[in-house]
Amino acid sequence: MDARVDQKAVLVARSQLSPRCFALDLVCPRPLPAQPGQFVMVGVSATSDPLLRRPFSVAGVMPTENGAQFQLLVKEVGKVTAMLRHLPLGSEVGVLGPLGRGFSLDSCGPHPVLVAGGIGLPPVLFAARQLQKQGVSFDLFYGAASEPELLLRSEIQKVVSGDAVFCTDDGSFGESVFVTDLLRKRWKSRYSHLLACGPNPMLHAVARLAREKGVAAELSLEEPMACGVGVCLGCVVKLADGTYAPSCQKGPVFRASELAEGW
Amino acid sequence: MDARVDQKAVLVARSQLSPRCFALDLVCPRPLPAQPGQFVMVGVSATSDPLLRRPFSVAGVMPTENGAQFQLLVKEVGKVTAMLRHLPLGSEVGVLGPLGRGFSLDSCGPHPVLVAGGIGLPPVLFAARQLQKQGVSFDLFYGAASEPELLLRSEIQKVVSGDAVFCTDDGSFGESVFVTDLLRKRWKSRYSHLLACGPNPMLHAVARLAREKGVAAELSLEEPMACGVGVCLGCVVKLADGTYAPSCQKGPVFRASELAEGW
Amino acid sequence: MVRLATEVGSLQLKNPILAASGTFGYGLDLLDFCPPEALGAVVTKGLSPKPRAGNPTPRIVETPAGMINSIGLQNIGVEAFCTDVLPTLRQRKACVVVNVFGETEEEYATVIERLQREEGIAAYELNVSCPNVHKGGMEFGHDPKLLRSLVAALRPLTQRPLWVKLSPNAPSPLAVAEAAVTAGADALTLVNTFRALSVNARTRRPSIATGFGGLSGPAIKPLALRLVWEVHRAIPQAPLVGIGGIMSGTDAVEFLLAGASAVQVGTATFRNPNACLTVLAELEAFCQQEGVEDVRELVGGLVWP
Amino acid sequence: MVRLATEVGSLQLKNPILAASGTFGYGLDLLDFCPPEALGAVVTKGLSPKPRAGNPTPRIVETPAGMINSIGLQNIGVEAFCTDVLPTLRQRKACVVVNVFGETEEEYATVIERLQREEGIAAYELNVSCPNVHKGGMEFGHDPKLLRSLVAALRPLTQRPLWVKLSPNAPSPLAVAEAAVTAGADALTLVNTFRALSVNARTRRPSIATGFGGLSGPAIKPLALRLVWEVHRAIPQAPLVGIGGIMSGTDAVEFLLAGASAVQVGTATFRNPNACLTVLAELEAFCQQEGVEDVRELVGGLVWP
Ligand SMILES: Cc1cc2nc3c(=O)[nH]c(=O)nc-3n(C[C@H](O)[C@H](O)[C@H](O)COP(=O)(O)OP(=O)(O)OC[C@H]3O[C@@H](n4cnc5c(N)ncnc54)[C@H](O)[C@@H]3O)c2cc1C
Ligand SMILES: Cc1cc2nc3c(=O)[nH]c(=O)nc-3n(C[C@H](O)[C@H](O)[C@H](O)COP(=O)(O)OP(=O)(O)OC[C@H]3O[C@@H](n4cnc5c(N)ncnc54)[C@H](O)[C@@H]3O)c2cc1C
Ligand SMILES: Cc1cc2nc3c(=O)[nH]c(=O)nc-3n(C[C@H](O)[C@H](O)[C@H](O)COP(=O)(O)O)c2cc1C
Ligand SMILES: Cc1cc2nc3c(=O)[nH]c(=O)nc-3n(C[C@H](O)[C@H](O)[C@H](O)COP(=O)(O)O)c2cc1C
Ligand code: FES
Ligand code: FES
Repeated sequence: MDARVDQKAVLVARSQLSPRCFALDLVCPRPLPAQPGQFVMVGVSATSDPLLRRPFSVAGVMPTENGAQFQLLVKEVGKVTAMLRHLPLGSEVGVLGPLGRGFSLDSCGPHPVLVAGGIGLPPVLFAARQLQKQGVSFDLFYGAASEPELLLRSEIQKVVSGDAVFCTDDGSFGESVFVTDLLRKRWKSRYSHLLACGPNPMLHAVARLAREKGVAAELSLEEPMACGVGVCLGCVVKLADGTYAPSCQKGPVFRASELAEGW
Repeated sequence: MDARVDQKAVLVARSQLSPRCFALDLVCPRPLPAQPGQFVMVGVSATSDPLLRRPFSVAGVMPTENGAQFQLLVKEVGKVTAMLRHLPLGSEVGVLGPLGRGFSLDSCGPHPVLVAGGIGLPPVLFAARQLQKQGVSFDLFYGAASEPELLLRSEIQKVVSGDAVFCTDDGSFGESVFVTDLLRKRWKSRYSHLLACGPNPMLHAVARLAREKGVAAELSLEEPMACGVGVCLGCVVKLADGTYAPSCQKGPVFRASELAEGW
Repeated sequence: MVRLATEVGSLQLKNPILAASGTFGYGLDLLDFCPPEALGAVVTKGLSPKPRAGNPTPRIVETPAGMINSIGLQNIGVEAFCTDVLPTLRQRKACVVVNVFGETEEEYATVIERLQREEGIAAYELNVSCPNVHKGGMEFGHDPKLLRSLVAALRPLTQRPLWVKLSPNAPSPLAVAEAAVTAGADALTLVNTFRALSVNARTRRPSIATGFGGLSGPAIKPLALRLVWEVHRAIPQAPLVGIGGIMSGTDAVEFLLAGASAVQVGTATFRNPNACLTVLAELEAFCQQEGVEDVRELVGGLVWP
Repeated sequence: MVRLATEVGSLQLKNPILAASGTFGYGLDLLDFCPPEALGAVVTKGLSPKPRAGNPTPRIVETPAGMINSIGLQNIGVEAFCTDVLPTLRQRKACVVVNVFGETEEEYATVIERLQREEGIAAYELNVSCPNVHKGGMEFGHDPKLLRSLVAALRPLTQRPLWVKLSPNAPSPLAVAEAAVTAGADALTLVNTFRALSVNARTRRPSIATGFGGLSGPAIKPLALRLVWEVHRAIPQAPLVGIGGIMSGTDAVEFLLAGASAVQVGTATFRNPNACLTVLAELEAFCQQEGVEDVRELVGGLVWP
């Protein structure tokens, strides 16, 4: 909690990855000790519209002399993501983080499997990068609507020590199948843990599969957020005990077993 | 009226003229046949804050092949002017214009005198540029709070065929006097017409002086505007007949004699 | 092909996008950006029996995502409108809704009686909700009894549709809406501006000359939308015209879903003189994308939890 | 040196900037950005006798220059607050205003009675204006009679200042304000959020699960400021705490000029976790620039036309 800071980051590079997705490289003057699954709140506006910051998972981070360089993968869906797409290089954005609770990579056993759906890739990619560094072997399943939306394929290939399996809803790359169905088909008994991020229906399927297989699953959820720091209670997720927990603070990564049925 | 268009202009150059004032050069794809005293409504925002465009007098314009290059002189006083100051070169801004009624340079006699106060300079400078082109001889009085706020002095010297007289409130350049008092002191009987733009107290003094001297005065007024095209009735000025006229349409340049006492 | 034609009560409109009163002059000021005949209708600036000078200046100030105005119903008067403006509107075949304002019941009647002698007026919109005049307007719009009597008195004067434009500042907008409908209004326009205050911290004075003014623009959209839905739920048979902060086609769709049969675009025109046409184009594009073949399918389609 | 200390009725505050209820947790969540003891006071999230789960999700949506929320008063309950939170607040010498919520008169009383057993509480703020709960709250805040009886019933329970936080959605906010003061309230907090609706055009559903929610943020500033001034003019002797869309020091000054003795910063904290401190620093800078030696000079200083 004390590691979080609010600072200005400078946009140093942007690359378009698909018609609607792009990668941003940002440099900030102070450290950003983010763990895979943690996120930052990004503010792009000096005026009151847009009013609130937006949450983005950190996709990777490298310490610099005093600060850090980090990456975000962004899909353009509305106001702020459109602004991020057009922001000139050299611009400053407000970055508050790292925030929340990430994946517990230290307790994910000998051969975890990672699952990403659509723009759920960033935290999964960061986890993959980290596991590679830690020398843990793992597989990665990644599904998207269609081929162009399968981002950073060659980079993913390089990072994944085990199998990297791609699929698309429309079959334009890999099998034409939902990623969770593919995972079920290709399930290996040595999978020790499941880490996932993606749209809610996918995460529900992941949770079901993990339960069936008796493997713990960690899910990175995306709820609309106002503050990102636990004070607005806008981003809550229903837990198994019936209470609502702020996903910005207790999540965004939850163990599937913590969550209420259908959460 | 038919000449006005709404188009995107590209910011091609900016130069800081004083701590709070700067010049913008903009290029637009369609013609902008502005006359001195006319203005444009500039929109810098894709979101609803800032909501409205802001009026700026055209300080000069040059036709290009199909469109135009034009200049604005801007003082940073609030939200939009701050955004204009920091807008990266190459950015697009919305420009609606030319709007309103400018100075009647064709009927200002053999030796008009021009008066500018503070950021009232732009329309006066444009008028000066035009009169120079037309070969009309004229004097120009220009007052500002202090030396740094006297913008573009050497350019003004070059443009003015007759005397260019500068003064400042604090005496840091030229005489320490209000520009209207200086004009009264140096009044020449051959002055055939008076053109002025500046803060309201200055314009009131100008109007008094012109009446005393029996010379027609044209004043460029600055009222807050919402639409700039005569439909909101927000920018009205009280006329001698007691009615309110939209200054964006019937002005911003009014003959002093048209205006109500103290308007 | 999306069918855009719609109706507000018995009045057929070629599309559901109207220019709002007070933001489009008398319909002819923006011919080069937005010809009135391209719209569902144009609603004129509020007209009174005699010309009105309006309020002292400053009259407007911007606020976050909004603006406050206190124009005070400056207008050329009904006679000049009939003589100088209406013939051109008629010739252009614009659908004209006249916004009517009076300080007394009689003044409203005077305006309508004068307009009854003219062809080419599609409907009257009674402005009983202007927060910027001392007499008339707001009084009627705040008090169900007064409003009922006003509408009942005007009703016999015309066969043309009578719309009543409601005030969001009324103690009970619902009671006022019901009163208007009961007394014979054909449709309700919701909403006029919200009473508001902006202060200049340095001068320690209100930013506009009259102190209070009316807030419009995107800032009020969530409040206007709420009122439209509340009135639609309470009086589902009353045709509604939605207004408040509409800047885009999606905004228009939201008002239609909340129960409006048509919408008006106000402050947006100040930002873009062709805003009405942009909203219309975006509305059509939205319908195309979403497979809405007839824009009337949207009306009242909000699925309440 | 600007004197920033002020008072709300009899309560002394080290400065006029307070963190608003529901936007600052229980005061300890943002220690790294804004320690509670640096502020005039922190107002806690609304506390009820028992923990409340709050409303289903989605609970929030952004609107132009604002946001709508429907949290539904999720809170840990008064007991957990006393045990787990209050001791630390006390130790830090924070000035603590507890926002109190109940579904019935008895529930309000239960919360206050429990809190009376604790040291280190500066005042109570009765939340009678939450638009997001079905029972309690709004009912009291809309009906002068109910409110008078509520305040009168709670008044004997405590010597501590009782603030009443008013609803801008009341048919007559003025009548409610008068009722609260007459019944013994020490100060009025104006305002809570405005009932609002946001619609998702594609799903045809409200953007938040409960349908309606409460609008906050800069969008409402001109409306909140208007209400503060109206109440101040009508009941000049009533100490007011101003709130609604305050993002900057100048915004705070505007509320002070309109008659507030202190102000609360709400939604701004979501945008910047240290917003309260920024507002405070800007307020001080403003006073310095304008030669205001004592911030209390500003209170009610609006010059009305
Ligand atoms: C912990 C967390 C991590 C995230 N990481 C990433 C990431 O790495 N890359 C990425 O591209 N996106 C990520 N998101 C989603 C991202 O925050 C939203 O896409 C963004 O807030 C949209 O902002 P906008 O202004 O562009 O859209 P808006 O104009 O605010 O909204 C556009 C549309 O998006 C929907 N929307 C808004 N917020 C969310 C949300 N939080 N989740 C789903 N839909 C939403 C709205 O309902 C609306 O339909 C993450 C979200 C969370 C909570
Ligand atoms: C016809 C016309 C021509 C103009 N030409 C120029 C020009 O060439 N160069 C230039 O720098 N400025 C010019 N102005 C003034 C310019 O429009 C304002 O400075 C600008 O609108 C301020 O916008 P903002 O968002 O920066 O300030 P805001 O944040 O909107 O306001 C900041 C402060 O400026 C005040 N203000 C706002 N609008 C005006 C206004 N119209 N006049 C005076 N004060 C205002 C506000 O009350 C506030 O105190 C002109 C105005 C008019 C009407
Ligand atoms: C400058 C201005 C003038 C207005 N004049 C009138 C008027 O004469 N009659 C009327 O009924 N409404 C008038 N209105 C209200 C608008 O028609 C509309 O109800 C309101 O602005 C809300 O819509 P918007 O947010 O789209 O602007 C005026 C609004 C503005 C901003
Ligand atoms: C997410 C959220 C939760 C809130 N919870 C409470 C609450 O528990 N009790 C209360 O009295 N007001 C609550 N409010 C209202 C605020 O305290 C404040 O009155 C309102 O947001 C307007 O101020 P602002 O525009 O500065 O946010 C809440 C507001 C928000 C946005
Ligand atoms: S986003 Fe505010 S509590 Fe999580
Ligand atoms: S600015 Fe709208 S009428 Fe002049």
